[in-house]
Amino acid sequence: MISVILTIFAPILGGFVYGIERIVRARMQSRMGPPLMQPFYDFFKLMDKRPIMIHSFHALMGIMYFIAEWFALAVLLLGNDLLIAVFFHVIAVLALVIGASSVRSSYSVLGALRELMHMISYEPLMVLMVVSFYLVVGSFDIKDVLHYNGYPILDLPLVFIAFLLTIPMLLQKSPFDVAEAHQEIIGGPEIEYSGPFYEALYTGKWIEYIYVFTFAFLFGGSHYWLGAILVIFAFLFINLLDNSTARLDFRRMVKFAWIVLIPMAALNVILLALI
Amino acid sequence: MVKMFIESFKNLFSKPETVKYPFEPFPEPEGFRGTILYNEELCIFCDKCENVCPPGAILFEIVDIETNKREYNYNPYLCIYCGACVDVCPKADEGCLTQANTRTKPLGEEVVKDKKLGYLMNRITNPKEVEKAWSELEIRAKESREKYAEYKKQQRMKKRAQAQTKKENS
Amino acid sequence: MGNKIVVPFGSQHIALPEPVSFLFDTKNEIITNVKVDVGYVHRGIEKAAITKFEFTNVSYLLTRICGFCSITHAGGYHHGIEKLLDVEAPKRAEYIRLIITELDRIHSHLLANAHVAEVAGYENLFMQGVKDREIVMDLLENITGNRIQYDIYTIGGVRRDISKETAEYIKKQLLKLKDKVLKVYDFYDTDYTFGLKTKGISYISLDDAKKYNVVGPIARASGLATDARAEFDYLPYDEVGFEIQTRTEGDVWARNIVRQMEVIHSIDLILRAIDNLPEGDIKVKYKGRPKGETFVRVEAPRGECFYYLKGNGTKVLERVRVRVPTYSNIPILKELFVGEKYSDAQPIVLSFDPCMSCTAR
Amino acid sequence: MINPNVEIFETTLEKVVEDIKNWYDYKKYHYVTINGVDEGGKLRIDWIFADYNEKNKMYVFRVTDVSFDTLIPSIANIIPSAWMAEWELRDMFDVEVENTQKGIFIKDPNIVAPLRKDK
Amino acid sequence: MGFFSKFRKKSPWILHYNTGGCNGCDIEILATLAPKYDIERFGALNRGNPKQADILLVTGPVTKNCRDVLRRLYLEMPEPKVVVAMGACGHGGGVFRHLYNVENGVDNIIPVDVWIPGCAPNPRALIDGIVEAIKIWEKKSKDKEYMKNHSKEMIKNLGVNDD
Repeated sequence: MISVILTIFAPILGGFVYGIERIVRARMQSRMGPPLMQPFYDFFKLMDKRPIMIHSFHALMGIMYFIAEWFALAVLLLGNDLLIAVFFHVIAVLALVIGASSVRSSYSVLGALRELMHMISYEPLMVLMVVSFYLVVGSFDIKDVLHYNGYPILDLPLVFIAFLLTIPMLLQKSPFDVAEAHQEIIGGPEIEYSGPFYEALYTGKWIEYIYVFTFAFLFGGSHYWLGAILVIFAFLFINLLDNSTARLDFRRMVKFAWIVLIPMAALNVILLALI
Repeated sequence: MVKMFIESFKNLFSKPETVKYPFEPFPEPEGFRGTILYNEELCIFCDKCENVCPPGAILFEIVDIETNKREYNYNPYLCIYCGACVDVCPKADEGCLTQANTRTKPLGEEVVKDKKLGYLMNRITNPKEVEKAWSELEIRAKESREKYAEYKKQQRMKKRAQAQTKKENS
Repeated sequence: MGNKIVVPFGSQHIALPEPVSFLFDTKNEIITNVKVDVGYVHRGIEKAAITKFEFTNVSYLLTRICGFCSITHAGGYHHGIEKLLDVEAPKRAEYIRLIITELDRIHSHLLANAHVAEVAGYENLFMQGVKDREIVMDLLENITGNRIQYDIYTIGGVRRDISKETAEYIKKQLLKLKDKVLKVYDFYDTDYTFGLKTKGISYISLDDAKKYNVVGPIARASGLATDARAEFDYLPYDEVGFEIQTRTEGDVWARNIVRQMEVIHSIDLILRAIDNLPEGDIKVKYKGRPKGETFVRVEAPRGECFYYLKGNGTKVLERVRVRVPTYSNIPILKELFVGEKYSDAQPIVLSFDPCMSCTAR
Repeated sequence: MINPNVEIFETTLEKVVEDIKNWYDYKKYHYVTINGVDEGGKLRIDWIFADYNEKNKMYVFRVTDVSFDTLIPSIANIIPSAWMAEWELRDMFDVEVENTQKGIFIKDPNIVAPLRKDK
Repeated sequence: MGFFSKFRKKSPWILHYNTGGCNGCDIEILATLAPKYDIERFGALNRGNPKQADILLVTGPVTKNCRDVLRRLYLEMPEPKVVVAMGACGHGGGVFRHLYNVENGVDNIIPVDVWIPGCAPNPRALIDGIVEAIKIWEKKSKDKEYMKNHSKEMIKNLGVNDD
């Protein structure tokens, strides 16, 4: 029941998470920052803007991104395979990529290509993480993970660290915000969307927050307090990281993911399998 | 990276540096170069400020050629607030032209009315017309000046002619 | 990603405060060719200076060539016109001019450095850098009455005096600022990811710097010790002990470090100038009209600024020629892009601290 | 008051490139800019240089009485950064300079040679 | 859409374009983003993307080379939108009035709603201007007065016939 409510109200919850994040980010930069409700103000304003469509397919892909993102979250929360949720997330991102590369703007196309680089970097890690959950819990089902009596974080410390460093890639945060790269390609894939269509992307991001932090929550197993601590820790950590790093090149990101993060996670999985 | 990490964490729990400006007053500092205020009673119409103003934001229009009555016009939105007019004003010490310590309000929904801002700003009601009105005024002021010069010339000619006729008569 | 993609950068772009257009041909995000258009800001100031304005108030126009180096333009013009009119500003005025010029340099350098951090994706470093800059802006507002266009120069002196209390206040604030600047200097110096993004990018060798006549912090970052403050006598820099700051790395990072070093040195200069502030008048009267020609070089925050003035004995000058630092840095900037990544293009452009409104005038 | 020590080399349009080539040493001197002055129907062009080591020292190669329809030689082969000033010279005085095109600053075809007094 | 327009005043996204000013205003815009004045308190962000922006912040006297870019940016922005001209240059060209390459102010190219006086306006003035712009923006969206009230001359100037 909780998971149904959580799924339905995911955009609202995600909005609050995003609002808190904006305040936290502002405070870290010793600014005052916007009010907590700011993402919703933005939301309502964007609803009221007059839509300008490049072409219908482009707009459709924007909405598709939002729906697929929500669907991935629903799959994740409503007790299906974790692996399937990961794959639905791939579909969502792919929709974004296809939409972005269907327009002529070079920023949008560059953004789409960079988004693919993001996927190459983080998808193997996500799969590895799910596999490691299977090795610990013995099931791909979220319910089994949430009823697991042990502490998955103790079995999977390296996987957790790898996941922590993957979150900036997933949520487009510095140092790995290459696809969004506001100062380079002005938002990348989202540049050509406007008004209500941009809305879909903007809200899709909020859902992604919930999606990502759910995975962080899973590391607590059946100990929900531990999960909550991990989520808060992850939230603070990625925000601090966001505020203390410059943006790196996409080549460095892919190298970092494949040379450092994936072997690290794989090592953990191998050790787990051996013991 | 690590240093900034710690710095960010410290900042999170320290007070932000932001001033709450529109909600709390923030007075301009002493000696701020603000709006140029004009006092017609003290003015001797020397035109020095008009000649010195770099963007031409001060204009004297001669409204009555015969009595040489002049109207001071000032466009605070064109003004660059350099204070050159106040420096050059011979009556500045008495308060003919002074630079106030306050900013001019942005020109949005309505035009700010103040007698000290000269005639034009008090006549206009629609803020969108300020720029156009100023352009028109520029032409008008130039024309009035030419007319005045013409009038003066004629006056002089008349006087000379009169004097000549007087001479001839005598 | 093997296809050629043409990426425009400007004239409207969030990383650029001014209109300038770069058109990059990229392959795998590696730049293969670049086209530059610097003419967006051309307003025709040189023409206006010799037709519309009299020599007494042409400086109000010339300072508005650029907001960053407004005081330098005022300086270049007034030093020239004072030579033509044969007047000498009093010592106190010269010191006040020096103080304002250096304060202007501090705020310009702090913003330029912070902007490099911002386009490198380092938002927090931008905020930390700009936060301290407000101290300088407050000082400038207190002394001159405005934050950007100071208009403090006048022929034969300065328009406003620095009172004793203000001098004390400046001293106190600058000492406070120095600690903060040193802290930010440490960030630029030691930050790992900022180094990854900036070290080794767009390297200019000492030989290239001389060949292309690079000026300002860009030249000094390559080890070329050129500075109009040392090469030309215009303000009492010798008396306050000016030294040229150089680095030898010649990349984006070194330019930032050189600027930050100059900020610290400028603070020292101002502190010394305030300690030795001579008593006396701030203005002398002048007579006559400008006649003859003169060449002036002054140091803007971005490098050497050159003025040529020619008067013919009337109220209006005959020729005003302004050669600004970015004007002589654009040729090498154009050469630097080929072979760099597109994601490094913004830091490269911003590390030159380009001032298009100066360049096109 | 400042006293720049300016050394002026008077030369002619044919010889100026060679003169500069023989004299210029990029390690010692510093190219500043090219400056055109309209002296009543005739153009005067100054090639201005500065010294890295000597204080207040400047050098000027000066060519006077250039008519507006002669081709002005380019020094971009000797000094690679000189092209910008040459392009500007072309825009501002509407004179032909070697290897330049119109339109670095002035793109509107209605504006011709703003710094010339006769236009 | 009355419900939605209620919130619009809390999230003005800014697009900034310099049309040939002296940088002074642009420095002050950066200073307004900085911690001391922090314009994000009002929800304002510098988006740099005309398609997602609500307020077009123009600085400078509009040189002839910038004119077409400015016009295109204005047309690319979705309705309802507000144009703020910052600084003396934006109003009639300021000190650059009547120079040969200058169009004498932003209002000759695109319709301006708010003018901020000053050279350069300090961050307080900019904040005042943004607050004023938000008021007009709200009114505009309530009245749905989009581009309908543009004069025929202006519409011809912009190169559009319908909307």
